Amino acid sequence: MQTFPRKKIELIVESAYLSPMLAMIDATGATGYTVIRDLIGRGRHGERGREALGENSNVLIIVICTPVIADRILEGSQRILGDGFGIVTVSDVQVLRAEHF
Amino acid sequence: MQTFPRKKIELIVESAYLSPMLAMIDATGATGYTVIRDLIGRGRHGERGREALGENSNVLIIVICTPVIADRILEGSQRILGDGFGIVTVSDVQVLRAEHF
Amino acid sequence: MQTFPRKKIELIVESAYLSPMLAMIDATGATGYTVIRDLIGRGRHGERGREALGENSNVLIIVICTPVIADRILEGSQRILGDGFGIVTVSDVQVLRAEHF
Amino acid sequence: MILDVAATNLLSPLILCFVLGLIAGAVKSDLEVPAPIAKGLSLYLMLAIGLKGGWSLAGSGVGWAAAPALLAAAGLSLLLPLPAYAFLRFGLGQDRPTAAAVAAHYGSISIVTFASAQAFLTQQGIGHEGYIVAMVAIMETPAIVTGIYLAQRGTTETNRHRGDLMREVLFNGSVMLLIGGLLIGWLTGGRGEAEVKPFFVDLFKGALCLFLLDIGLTVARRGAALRQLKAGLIAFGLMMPPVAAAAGLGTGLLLGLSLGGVTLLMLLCASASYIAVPAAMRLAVPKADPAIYMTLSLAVTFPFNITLGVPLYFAVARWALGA
Amino acid sequence: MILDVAATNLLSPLILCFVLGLIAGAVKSDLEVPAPIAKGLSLYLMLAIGLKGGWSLAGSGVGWAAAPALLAAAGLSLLLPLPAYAFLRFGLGQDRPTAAAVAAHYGSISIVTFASAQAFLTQQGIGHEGYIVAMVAIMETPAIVTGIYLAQRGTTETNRHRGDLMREVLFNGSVMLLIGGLLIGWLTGGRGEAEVKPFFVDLFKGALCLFLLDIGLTVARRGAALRQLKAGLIAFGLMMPPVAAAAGLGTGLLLGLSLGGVTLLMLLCASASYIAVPAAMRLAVPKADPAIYMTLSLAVTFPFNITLGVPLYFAVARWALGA
Amino acid sequence: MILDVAATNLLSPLILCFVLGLIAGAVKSDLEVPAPIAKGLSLYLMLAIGLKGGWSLAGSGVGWAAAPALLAAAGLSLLLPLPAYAFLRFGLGQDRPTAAAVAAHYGSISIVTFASAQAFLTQQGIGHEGYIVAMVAIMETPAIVTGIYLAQRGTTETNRHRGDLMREVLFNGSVMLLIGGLLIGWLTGGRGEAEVKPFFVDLFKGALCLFLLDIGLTVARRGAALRQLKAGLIAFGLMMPPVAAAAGLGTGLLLGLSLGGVTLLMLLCASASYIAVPAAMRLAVPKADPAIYMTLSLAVTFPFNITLGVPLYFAVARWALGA
Ligand SMILES: Nc1ncnc2c1ncn2[C@@H]1O[C@H](COP(=O)(O)O)[C@@H](O)[C@H]1O
Ligand SMILES: Nc1ncnc2c1ncn2[C@@H]1O[C@H](COP(=O)(O)O)[C@@H](O)[C@H]1O
Ligand SMILES: Nc1ncnc2c1ncn2[C@@H]1O[C@H](COP(=O)(O)O)[C@@H](O)[C@H]1O
Ligand code: NA
Ligand code: NA
Ligand code: NA
Repeated sequence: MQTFPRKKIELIVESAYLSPMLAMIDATGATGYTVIRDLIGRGRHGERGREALGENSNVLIIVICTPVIADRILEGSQRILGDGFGIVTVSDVQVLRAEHF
Repeated sequence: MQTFPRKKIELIVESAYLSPMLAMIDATGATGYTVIRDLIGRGRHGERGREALGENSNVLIIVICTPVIADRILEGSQRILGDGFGIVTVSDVQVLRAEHF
Repeated sequence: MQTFPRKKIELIVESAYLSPMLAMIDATGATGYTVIRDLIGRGRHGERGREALGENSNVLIIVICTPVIADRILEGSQRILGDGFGIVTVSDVQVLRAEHF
Repeated sequence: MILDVAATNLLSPLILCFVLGLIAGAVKSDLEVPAPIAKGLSLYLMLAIGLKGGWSLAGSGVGWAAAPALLAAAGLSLLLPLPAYAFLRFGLGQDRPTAAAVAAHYGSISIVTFASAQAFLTQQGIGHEGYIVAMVAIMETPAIVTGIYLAQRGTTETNRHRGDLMREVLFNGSVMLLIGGLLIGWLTGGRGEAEVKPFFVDLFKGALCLFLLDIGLTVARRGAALRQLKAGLIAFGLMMPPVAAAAGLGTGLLLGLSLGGVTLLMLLCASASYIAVPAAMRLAVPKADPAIYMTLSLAVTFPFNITLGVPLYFAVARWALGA
Repeated sequence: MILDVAATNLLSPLILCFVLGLIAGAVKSDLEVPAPIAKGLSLYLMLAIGLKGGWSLAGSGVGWAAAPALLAAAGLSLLLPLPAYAFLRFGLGQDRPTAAAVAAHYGSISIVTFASAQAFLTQQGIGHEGYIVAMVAIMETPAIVTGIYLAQRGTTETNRHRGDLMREVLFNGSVMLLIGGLLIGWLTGGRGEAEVKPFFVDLFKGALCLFLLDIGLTVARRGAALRQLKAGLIAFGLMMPPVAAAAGLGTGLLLGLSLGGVTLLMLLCASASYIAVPAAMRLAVPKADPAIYMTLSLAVTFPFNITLGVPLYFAVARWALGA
Repeated sequence: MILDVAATNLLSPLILCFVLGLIAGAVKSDLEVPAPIAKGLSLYLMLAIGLKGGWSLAGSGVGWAAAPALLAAAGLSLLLPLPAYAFLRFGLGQDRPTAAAVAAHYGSISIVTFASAQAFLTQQGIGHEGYIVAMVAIMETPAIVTGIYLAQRGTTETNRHRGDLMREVLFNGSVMLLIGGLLIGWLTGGRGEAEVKPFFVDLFKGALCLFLLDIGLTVARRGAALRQLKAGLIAFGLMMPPVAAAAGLGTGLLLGLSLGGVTLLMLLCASASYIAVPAAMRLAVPKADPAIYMTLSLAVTFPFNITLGVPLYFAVARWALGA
C-alpha cells in the first residue's frame, strides 16, 4: 500500500509534566497524541515508577507529525523540561493516510 | 551481532477493535503480536481513554514482520477500520533471530 | 533543532525475565531504561498476559544508547533469554541531548 | 410530600457523592478513580444485585407469574428504541447511524440508576419482586439488536458476524453477572446469603457511593461536550425518560407488579445504557457519533433520572396504584 | 452422607462463582476481572488467612507440638515432587525439564484451594489447629528447590544465582504475607482481631467469591489448551491429588492432628501451585513447557480439588480418625 | 505509663502491617501492592475520614468555635515551612530550591499518619472535635504556596501559571475528598451514617492495614536512598516533627481543643506530606531534588511519627492539659 513519510516523536517524562506537555503539543498544531502511562524507568535521576505514592511515575507520549511540527514540539519540550526529568527521541515512520497528520 | 531487517507496524485503535484486528493479524501469517492497553489519546475524534465507562480507550498493537506480511496487515487494517478511529504507522527495525518473524 | 543519532533497543520478554534483564542493562553502562508492563501478546509460545495468575505477562523494555552499548545489550539479552520467550528489535532514532545517552 | 421524598433522595450519601464527583470534575481537580477500581466496583455491584435478587426469589418462591414479566422485559428493550429512533431521525433530522445508536442506548438500561433506585426504595421501606433483577438482566442487550437493525436497514454493509452479535447480546459480561448472580442466589438461598452477606449486602451502598463519585467525574468531563450538542438532542435526553417510564408504568400495571416493582420498571425503561451498549455500537455502527450517545446517556439522562426521576416515578406509581 | 456433604460444598456461593467464571469463559463472554483487582484480592486473602491463623494461635496457645508439624510441612513440600517426577518422566516419558517443573507445582500448594476448604469446614462447624496456616506458608516454596534440582541433575547449566533462589524460597510474597499475618495475628491477639475483624474476617468469603470468579475465567481460557495435553498427563493431574492426599493423611495421623487439621493437610498435599511456582519455573527451568504445568495445575487439579476433593478428603479423614 | 501507651501503639495491627511491609521491602521480597489498589485505598481513606468528621459534626453541632480553628490551620500550614526553610538553607547550607521544597512538605500533612493517630485515640477511648477533619483538609495545601514563594524569591523564573497553582491548592484531590466527605457527612447526618457505615466505618482500620503494608514497602525502597542523605538532613527529619508539634500544642491550647484535638493537631503539624506536595513540587520547583524530599518525608519522618510520635505527642498533650 502507498505510505507517506512522517516523524514520530517519543517523549518520556514524569507524569507531573503530562498536562503542560499535552497543552504544548496541542498548541503546535499536531493532529493528535497517544500516551502510555504507569511506566517504570531509570535515568540520571534514579529509579521511578515503583512507588504508588507521590506520583513518581513516567509517561511516554507519542506524536506522529510532519517535520515542521516535530521541530516545534522538540523546542516546546525543551522549554518545559529545562533541566527537568525526561528524554526525547525522533524517528522516521511511514503512515497510511497522509491527511491525518 | 548480526541483525536482519524487518518491518514494525504499530496500530493505535479503540479497544473495541482489538479482537477483530488480532484475528486479522493472525490470518496474515504474522508470527505474533504485542498489545499495550489502557492508553489515553487525542485525535480527530476527540479525547479518549480518560473514562472508565463505555470502554472508551485505545490500544497499541505492535507487529514485527516481513514486508510482505506488513502489506497484508496494512490492507486488513484499512478494511476493518474504514472511517473508524485509529492510526497506523510502519517503520524499519532490525531483529536478532530472523527465523522468528 | 540539532539532533544526534542513537540506537533504540526494544526487548519484549516475560515479566519473569525483567529483573535479570535490567541488571544486565545496568551492567552494560547504558544510562537508563524504560519499562512498559502488563502487555498482552502472542508468539511462538502461545498467548500471554490475559491471566492474572502465574505472572504470565510480557514487558517491553526500551533502551536508548550508543551503537557500542547496543551491541552489548543484544549479546546480554541472548545470554539471558537463551531459548526462552521474547523478541528483540533495534532501530535508529535521533536524540536531543547527546550527553544523556 | 413528593418534594419531601425528592429531598430525601437528593440528600442521600449516594447522590451527594455523585455531586462531589461532578464538582471535582467541573473545577478540573486532579481527583481520579483508577480505571481498574471502577471496573472492579461495577463487577461487584452487578454480582451483588444478581445475588440479592436470587436470595429474595429463594425466599418468596417464584411461580409462572415471572414468565410474562420476563417476556415483557425483552419486549420493552426491543421496542423502546423505535419511538426514540423515529423522533431523532424524523423529528431532529439526525443521521441514521447516530439516531440508531442513540435509540439502542435508551432501550437498554443503566445498572447504577437501578441500584440507586433500589437504595432509595429500601430507605423508604418499600420492597419489590425478586425477579425484577432478571428483568434488569434481560433488558440490557436486546436493544442492541434493534439498534443494529435500524442502522443497517436498507443497506447491505456490515462489518461483523452474526455470531459475534449473538455473543454480545446473550453473553455480555453484565448479563452473565446479573443472571449468574441471580441463579447463585436462588440456588444457595438463605444459607448462602448468611455466608457472604457482609460482603455483598452490607457494603453495597458504600461501594455504590465510590462508584457514583467516579461517574460524577466522568459526567463532568462529558459536560464540556454538552455545549456542542444541539438543543433538540438535549431535549430528547430529558423527554425520552418520562415517555419511556410511561411505557414502563403501563406494563407494570398490566403485569400486576407491586409499588416497588412498578417504580423500578419505570426507571429501567427511563434509563439509558452507558456501558454495554456503547461498547457494542462502537463496533457495530462505527459511523455513529459516540460524542452524542455517550453525552446524552451520561450527562443528560443519568443525572436527570437519579436526582428527579427516581422520586418522580415513585410518586406517579404510587398515584397510579392508589397506594 | 458423603454425597450430602459433597452437595453442600458444590452449592456454596464460592464454588458456584467459580462455575459462573468457567461458563462465562467457555462461552467467550467479555466478562473480565481487571488484573490489579485480582492481585489485590489475592494479597487480601493471604494476609487474612495469616491473621486468622495467628489469632487462633494467640487464643489457644501453641506449644512445642507445632514444631514437628512445621518440619513435616517442609518435608512434604520437598519430597512430594519426587514421586510426581518419577511418574511423569519414566511413566509418561515426559522430557526432563517439564517433568521437573510439573513436579514442583505438586509439591507446593494452592492458597485458594486451602481457603475454600477452610470455608467448607467452617460451614460444617469443624475447627482446626491454628498452626496449620504456618504449614501452608512453609509448604509454598521448598518444592521449588526440588524442582530445580530435578531439572538440573546431571547437567551443569544454570542461569540464575543461588542467592536469587534463596530469596524466592524464603521471601516470596505469599510466604511473607502468610507468615507475617500469622505473627501479627499472634502478637495482637483478640484485641487486634476486634480492631480489624470486619475487614479481614467478615468479608473473607465474599472476596473469595470474586476471586474464584476470576479463577473460573482463567481456567476456562486454559481449558482450550486441555485438548492439546496427552491423556496420560490429564490422568496424572487427577491421580496425583489423591496420592498426595494419602501422604498428607499419614502425616496428619502421625502428628496427631484433629479432623479439621487432617482434612486440610490432605488438601494441601493434594493441591498444586499456580502462582508462586510457575513464576519461579519460568526463570529457573525455562525449557519446561508452561502450557503443561499451568494447564494441569489450573484446569485439572484445581477444579477437581475444590469440587470433589474437599468432601472426599473430609470423608476419608473422618473415617480414618473414626470420628 | 507512656511506655505502656507506646507499646499499645506499636503492637496494633496497623503498625505491624507497616513493619511487615518494611521487612518485605528490606529483604527484597517480590511482594507488591498494585498501584491502582493503593490509589483506590487512599481515595477510600480520605473520603471515609471526611465522612466520619461530618457525621460527628452533625451530631455535636458546630458553632463559630470552629472558625478560629480553621484559620489557625491555614496559618500553621503557611508558616511552618519558614523555620524549616531557615534551618535547611542557613543551618545546613542546602540549595535554595531543595530547601524550599522540603519545607513545603513539612507545612503540609500526612493523611495516613493522621488516620493512624485517630485509630490510636479510638483505641484509648479518647474522642476529638469533628472539625479537626476540616483542619486536616485546610492544612494540606497552603504550604505549597509558601514553598513556591521561598523557591522563587528574588528570581523571576517560573514555569507555571498562577491559575494552575490556585487549582492545585484549592481543588487538589485530597482536599476535595476531605472537604466533600465532611459536607456529605454533615448534610446526611446519622441517617446517612447508618446507610454506609459498614463500608466507610467498619472497614476503615482493615483497609488502613493494607495501605500501611504498601507504605512499608515504599519506605523500604526509599531506605536505600537514606544512606546517601547527609546526617544533617536526617537529623532535620527527626527534629522538625517535635518542633512543629510544639507549635501545634501551643495553638491547640489557645484554641481550647480537647485532649484528642490537641494530640491530633500536634501530629498534623509534625507530619509531612508525601502525596500532594511532592506532585506539586515536581512541577513548580523542578530544580529541587526529589530524592531528598521524598526520602525525608517517607523514610524518616513518617516512621518516626507513627511509631514514637503518636504516643509522645499524646503524653505531652495530656501533661499540658493536666488531664
Ligand atoms: N537511556 C535511556 N533509555 C531509555 N529510557 C531512558 C533512558 N534514560 C532515561 N530514560 C527514561 O527517562 C526517564 C527520565 O530520565 P532522567 O531524567 O535521566 O532520570 C527515566 O526514568 C527513564 O524512564
Ligand atoms: N498525530 C497523532 N499522533 C499520535 N497519536 C495519534 C495521532 N492522531 C491520533 N492518534 C491516536 O489515535 C487515536 C485515534 O485517532 P482518531 O481516529 O484521529 O481520533 C487517538 O485517540 C490517539 O490515541
Ligand atoms: N512477530 C511479533 N510481533 C510482535 N510481538 C511479538 C512477535 N512475536 C512475539 N512477540 C511478542 O513476544 C512475546 C514472546 O514471544 P514468543 O517467545 O515467540 O512466544 C509474545 O508474547 C509477544 O508479546
Ligand atoms: Na431504557
Ligand atoms: Na501439593
Ligand atoms: Na506538618
